[in-house]
Amino acid sequence: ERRSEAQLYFQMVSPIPEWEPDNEVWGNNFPRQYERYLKTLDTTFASKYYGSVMIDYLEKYPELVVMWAGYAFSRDYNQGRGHYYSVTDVWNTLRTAVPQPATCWTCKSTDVPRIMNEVGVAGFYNQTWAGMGPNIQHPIGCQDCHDPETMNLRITRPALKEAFARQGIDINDATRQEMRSLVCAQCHVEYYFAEDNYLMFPWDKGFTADAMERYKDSIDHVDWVHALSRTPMLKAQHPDYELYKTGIHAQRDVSCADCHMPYMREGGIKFTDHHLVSPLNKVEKSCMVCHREDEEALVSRVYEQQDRVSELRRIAEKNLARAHIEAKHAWEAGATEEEMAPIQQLIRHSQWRWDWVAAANAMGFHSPSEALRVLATSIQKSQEASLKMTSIFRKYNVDYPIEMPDLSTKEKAQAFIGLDMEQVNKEKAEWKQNVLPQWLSQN
Amino acid sequence: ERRSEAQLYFQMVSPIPEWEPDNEVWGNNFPRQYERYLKTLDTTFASKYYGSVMIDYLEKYPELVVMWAGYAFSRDYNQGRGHYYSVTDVWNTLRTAVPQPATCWTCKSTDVPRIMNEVGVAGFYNQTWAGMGPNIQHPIGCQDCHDPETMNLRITRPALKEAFARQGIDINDATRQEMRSLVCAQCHVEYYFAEDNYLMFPWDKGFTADAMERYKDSIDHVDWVHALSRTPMLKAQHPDYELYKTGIHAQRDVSCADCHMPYMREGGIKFTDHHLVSPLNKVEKSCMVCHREDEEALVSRVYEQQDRVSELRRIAEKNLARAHIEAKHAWEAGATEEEMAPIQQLIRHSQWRWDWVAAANAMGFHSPSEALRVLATSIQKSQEASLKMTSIFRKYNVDYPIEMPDLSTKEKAQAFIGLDMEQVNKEKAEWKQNVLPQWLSQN
Amino acid sequence: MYWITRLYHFILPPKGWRSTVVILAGIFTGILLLVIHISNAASYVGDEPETCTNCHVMYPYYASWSKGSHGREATCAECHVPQDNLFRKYYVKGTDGLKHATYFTFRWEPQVIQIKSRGTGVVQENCIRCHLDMVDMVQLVEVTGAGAKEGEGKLCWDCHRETPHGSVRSLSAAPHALVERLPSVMPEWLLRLAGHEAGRTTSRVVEYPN
Ligand code: HEC
Ligand code: HEC
Ligand code: HEC
Ligand code: HEC
Ligand code: HEC
Ligand code: HEC
Ligand code: HEC
Ligand code: HEC
Ligand code: HEC
Ligand code: HEC
Ligand code: HEC
Ligand code: HEC
Ligand code: HEC
Ligand code: HEC
Ligand SMILES: [Ca+2]
Ligand SMILES: [Ca+2]
Repeated sequence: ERRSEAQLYFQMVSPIPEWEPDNEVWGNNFPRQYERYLKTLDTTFASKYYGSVMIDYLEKYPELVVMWAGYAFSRDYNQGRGHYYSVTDVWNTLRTAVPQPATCWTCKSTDVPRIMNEVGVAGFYNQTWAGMGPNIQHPIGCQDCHDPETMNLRITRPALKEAFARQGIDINDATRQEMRSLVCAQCHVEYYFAEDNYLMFPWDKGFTADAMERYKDSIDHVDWVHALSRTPMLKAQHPDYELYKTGIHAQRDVSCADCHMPYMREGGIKFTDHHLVSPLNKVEKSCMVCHREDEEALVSRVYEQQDRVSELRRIAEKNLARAHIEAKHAWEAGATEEEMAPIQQLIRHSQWRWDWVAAANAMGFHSPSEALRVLATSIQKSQEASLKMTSIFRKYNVDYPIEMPDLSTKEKAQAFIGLDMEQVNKEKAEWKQNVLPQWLSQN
Repeated sequence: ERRSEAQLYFQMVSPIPEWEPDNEVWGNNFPRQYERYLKTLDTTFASKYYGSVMIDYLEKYPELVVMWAGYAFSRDYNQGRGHYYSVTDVWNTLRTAVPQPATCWTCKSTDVPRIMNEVGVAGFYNQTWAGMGPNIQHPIGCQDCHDPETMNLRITRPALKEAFARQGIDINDATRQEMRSLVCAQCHVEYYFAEDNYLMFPWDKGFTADAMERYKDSIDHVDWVHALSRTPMLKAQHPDYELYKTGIHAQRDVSCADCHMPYMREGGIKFTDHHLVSPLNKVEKSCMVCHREDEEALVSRVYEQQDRVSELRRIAEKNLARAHIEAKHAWEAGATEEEMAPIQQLIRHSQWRWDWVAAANAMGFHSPSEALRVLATSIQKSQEASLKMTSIFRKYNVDYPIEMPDLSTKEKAQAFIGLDMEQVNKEKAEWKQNVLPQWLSQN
Repeated sequence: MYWITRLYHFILPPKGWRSTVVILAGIFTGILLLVIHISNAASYVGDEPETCTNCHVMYPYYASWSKGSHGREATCAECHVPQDNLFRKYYVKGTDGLKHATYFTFRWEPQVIQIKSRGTGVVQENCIRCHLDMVDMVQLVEVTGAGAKEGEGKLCWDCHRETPHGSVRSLSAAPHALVERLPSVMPEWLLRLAGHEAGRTTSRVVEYPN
């Protein structure tokens, strides 16, 4: 067959077994990609808002602690790092000191497809995080995005396929350019746990913040009940793909890989840069292929857009912390469920919309005007909630305005919501000393 | 030398006298440009939000009537039409049924430079609108933007030159590409009347909504006192140039003329299209030269951005109408000036920011993310005003929420603020019958 | 004659060094010749677009050019080399050629090659040269590369952004790195006989047992 010529390039030094989780094995065949992939270990790059450095979000925006009172996120939430750290960071986070399902591992390791193949998809999800722990040894890598035989991109996480299937779309029909974003959409998307911790993407009514809000309302989904405002809350998680879809780059068919994995050349060989990182770390290879401006002009435009989003984001956060605290006082004064219901609905939607932008990476750059629109509606809703509560304070004779606590640091905010961080940290340290080493010795 | 070749083309059939206001005289020399200029007479084109058709803004957004209570804008405010109508529309508008200064004519006619040359700049501004009326015969045209001898672009309106001079910039140093926007910035800018109705652009602290707000606060500028909320208000007028300056197109040196006056071709000759109109009327010549997308994709992106801005704009308008009406009730209940001052400050800034986007043409397209940011801060401020007022209602024992009047049509809104439109319309009709014909016969 | 002798003695190295210098000079000349040879610098003297593709880094530009209307009407040199007088033509050609060759040989080329300011001026001149009839009536005719940098008008390709190289450009802009494997032309039963899973290669999704 003549076609096999095209595959010559991929003649492997040593064929890769199906389900191979070890990146090094793949790397033997593709040293260039592997070498760049290893760069995700580097944590030195920092841009204005992102980068590979650790950023403690709760320290940076202490209002978040109040906004997540009663939820594990109030303990610990960091800006993501490189793919190489995916498993380590899940071990480290204080969010896994509360019981979690195995579903948490879905987006963190090349071991996942292998295990899913062994125990089935539902069989994977309905185990516990701790029970699955020992099987998870490798960080995100080749297996997650590639077919080991052809090296074609392929989808290994069923949630994505299922979400499209529910809309009548067969993901097998995706074009090659679409695949260059869809492999990311396996993980960089908003998700929720359905029955038996089955992983689901809430896209059945559409991709926008408004549509997902309608969807989650329609199934009465509740991620947790807020400890202060008693609101049945929603948590949004990294809707990177969804926000990107509303932006001009997606509309012009620019894929995630075009910016985050630009082609590079070494000698006569072109290959895809597998150092997945902020494009501001490689503006020349990434943006300048399409934009003939100098690096400075491009970066400053990114920052300008991000600054706008950041301004609104901060307004929304202050509004929301205030609304939760006011609601606490309203309850304490004797407000009824009926009185609070419309207020809670506003808080729920406001925080969802804020989170939809805040949890998405890139501070709105992936679609500045949609990010700003959604944040503006968040601002409107939380203030409307505060406005409605004034009638309650009046009725129950509570002094207004409510005095706000000092939320200037993470520690103060955590003390305010009554989190015993010493205890939490101690437990984690013990776990790391006693349990983690056993997991590590399994393989 | 190539230069002289270029100038060859400009050998005029009949030389144009300095200060020539009549476009037809210029047109004898430049039939292509003149012919296209005459197209601004056409009022058939309509896009989703703009176009050359008349749009009665008060009918479309009746809240505006309440927001402008006590100000002539509450009588009549239309979407602008082609340059050819500039004088006609000033005759027609009900806003000129109240006494206005001659300054109003500054941006409306090619007669202005001629008269300014005769009576001086201050001498022009400090006459009355009606007194100057008979001298104003020609709509906007060639004289406003061109030097009759060389046909080079030139600035004929002193306010622009003076505004730059105050920042230490000599507008004579402007580059050619800048001139292709600056000729528009003579008129498509935010302005105010200083002492003796001297025309000024409020740019001394910067071009953004925030900077101009600071500037106007610093000089205690007040356009009118609101009839309901008694707020010392600001009116923003078409800051097209300023908003555009914050957008990506300006940053990439795309000028107003590039989009609104694209080159067109007649046989082998290229010339500038002088049919100044929405670019959506000529996407192919305007946008598509730079953007190789199909027309549909481009137009739908414009609408998508405009829809976002429109959504926030409507929220801001509803908030503002509510805040003014609430303030009216607060006053009536006995609120003190001291209590109301911070609320009025919020209303003043909120409406300024709304207006800064709403009065600018293009529904934010000239800089979508800046438009959205500014609108979001408008929303926040008007709601904060409402929030503060609840304490006043509580103190003075006023029922809350305040019941809102029916503002579903312009007529209902005008009736609510107590405008006797019948009388206003009658006066205008009389003036048109008695005074206008005299003006017309002067020349 | 005297001066020639003086010069000869001046450049002549001291006695003990002569053989070393001769060898070193030989090495340098050799390297230089090698560089010239590898880079095919000599071909720069001609005007054929094909000579530009001596260097694979020029492929994307060649490809984009050849597919556009200019591919039929204008050669690389007609845009990138001055056409007003012979001296300037060969001066620019020579210096550019040597520079490109050096960059190429030492692999200094950036991922995204960008035209330099002198080159910009040359191309702008050439656009106007060919299209003078069309742009004669508008101010465009006065725009120069240096002027445009100062804001004195826009370059032709600020608007005609796709002319002639397209708007997406980099050394890898025409990637052949990963050629997707097409469905096999062999009948399915034959594949199955040979132990292949039918349709396997077109599947984009992993199916798990459930
Ligand atoms: C037009 C180019 C572009 C496209 C397309 C794009 N991004 Fe980004 N991305 C950026 C920029 C710019 C940033 C901001 C980086 C910064 O601030 O340092 C960013 C940031 C990120 C970050 C955070 C990076 C960090 O340093 O922590 C993630 C994660 C991310 N993008 C994922 C995605 C995903 C997933 C897609 C596709 C669904 C995508 N991006 C599409 C340009 C792009
Ligand atoms: C299997 C799940 C998964 C897939 C597939 C995936 N990501 Fe990620 N990505 C993650 C996780 C998890 C992290 C955070 C790791 C951490 O912080 O420990 C991350 C982090 C990142 C970061 C931040 C890096 C930094 O330096 O801060 C970028 C950028 C990114 N991903 C882009 C992409 C793009 C682009 C794709 C597709 C080409 C993609 N990812 C595919 C799960 C995934
Ligand atoms: C649908 C895929 C998906 C699932 C399911 C998922 N994550 Fe992630 N996770 C990601 C991606 C993508 C990132 C990187 C982007 C970011 O940080 O926003 C990430 C980042 C992280 C990080 C590093 C940054 C931080 O927030 O501190 C931790 C820790 C983490 N996840 C833990 C968890 C836990 C615990 C669960 C289960 C409750 C979970 N993940 C479930 C996709 C997922
Ligand atoms: C987060 C997703 C992701 C991960 C993880 C990943 N790749 Fe890739 N890989 C891609 C994408 C996207 C492409 C571009 C495919 C295309 O354009 O069709 C690619 C292309 C390739 C190619 C084709 C040649 C090229 O450079 O374009 C090879 C070989 C390859 N990857 C090897 C690897 C190896 C080895 C690993 C592990 C070290 C790995 N990949 C991990 C997403 C990934
Ligand atoms: C594969 C091509 C491609 C890549 C890579 C790319 N862009 Fe773009 N970019 C576009 C297109 C297409 C548009 C839409 C405008 C147009 O049609 O010219 C655009 C629009 C923009 C805009 C205008 C929109 C706005 O928000 O103001 C900015 C800024 C921008 N890109 C910055 C970047 C940055 C920064 C990067 C790198 C992180 C990048 N682009 C990478 C193709 C690309
Ligand atoms: C990138 C192209 C672009 C640039 C540059 C630009 N505009 Fe526009 N302009 C538009 C578009 C698109 C619209 C919206 C038209 C519509 O909705 O029908 C518009 C609308 C307008 C309108 C209202 C048109 C109508 O139909 O009533 C005016 C007035 C206007 N622009 C003036 C200006 C001025 C003055 C400048 C420079 C300071 C400028 N524009 C720069 C594209 C542009
Ligand atoms: C001398 C003042 C003046 C100058 C100079 C001027 N305009 Fe206008 N422009 C106006 C006025 C006044 C109107 C509204 C006329 C009316 O509605 O009667 C207008 C209307 C417009 C419209 C709306 C047309 C429509 O069909 O609705 C556009 C577009 C426009 N101008 C663009 C420009 C651009 C671009 C420039 C510069 C190249 C420019 N203008 C220069 C005063 C000016
Ligand atoms: C600095 C220049 C400038 C001054 C001064 C100015 N205008 Fe205008 N006017 C414009 C421009 C530009 C437009 C078109 C854009 C728009 O409608 O937003 C316009 C549009 C108009 C229109 C048509 C649209 C409408 O609003 O109904 C009327 C009528 C008008 N002006 C009346 C006046 C009056 C009365 C005054 C004095 C109080 C005045 N103008 C002062 C620049 C100016
Ligand atoms: C609102 C501003 C404005 C008005 C009014 C105006 N022009 Fe122009 N004109 C321009 C601009 C902008 C250019 C482009 C100049 C440049 O690029 O340097 C131009 C260019 C020209 C040129 C040069 C050739 C070309 O087509 O580019 C001629 C001739 C000309 N105009 C004639 C006229 C005539 C005749 C009238 C009256 C019927 C007129 N102009 C009214 C703004 C205007
Ligand atoms: C400000 C934008 C702009 C600049 C700068 C510009 N052009 Fe154009 N050009 C246009 C537009 C718009 C058209 C389409 C006119 C039409 O189709 O009616 C065009 C058309 C043309 C055409 C005819 C195209 C065809 O499809 O037949 C040629 C040739 C041309 N330009 C050459 C040039 C040259 C040479 C320069 C530089 C000297 C230049 N242009 C600079 C905007 C520009
Ligand atoms: C003279 C060239 C030029 C003209 C004419 C032009 N644009 Fe642009 N446009 C640009 C540049 C440059 C960018 C910035 C992105 C980039 O670098 O490619 C841009 C960006 C954009 C974007 C992305 C920003 C966003 O808000 O999403 C859109 C959409 C757009 N243009 C639409 C239009 C439309 C519609 C028109 C016509 C009314 C138009 N453009 C006319 C050059 C132009
Ligand atoms: C010896 C290999 C080689 C050949 C042959 C070659 N180029 Fe290049 N060219 C390069 C390299 C390497 C660069 C990048 C240099 C840089 O970035 O300054 C380059 C850059 C350029 C540039 C942009 C940089 C500038 O100086 O403005 C142009 C234009 C160009 N080449 C045109 C041509 C043309 C036309 C030909 C054929 C006559 C040609 N090249 C033949 C290697 C070559
Ligand atoms: C019609 C005129 C024209 C022809 C013919 C032409 N070029 Fe270009 N070339 C340009 C222009 C214009 C640019 C500048 C593009 C920019 O800066 O956006 C350019 C830029 C380049 C660059 C620098 C890369 C860049 O994007 O700045 C290279 C390399 C180049 N050309 C090589 C070639 C080669 C090789 C050929 C022939 C195969 C060729 N060109 C034919 C007009 C031309
Ligand atoms: C050697 C002469 C020559 C030079 C130099 C030249 N052109 Fe052309 N150009 C032509 C010819 C001949 C055509 C007609 C081609 C056709 O109709 O297929 C053309 C067509 C065009 C067109 C219309 C078709 C298209 O491809 O978009 C544009 C626009 C254009 N040229 C712009 C430019 C620009 C910009 C430059 C400089 C970067 C330039 N030309 C340099 C000869 C030239
Ligand atoms: Ca990061
Ligand atoms: Ca209009």
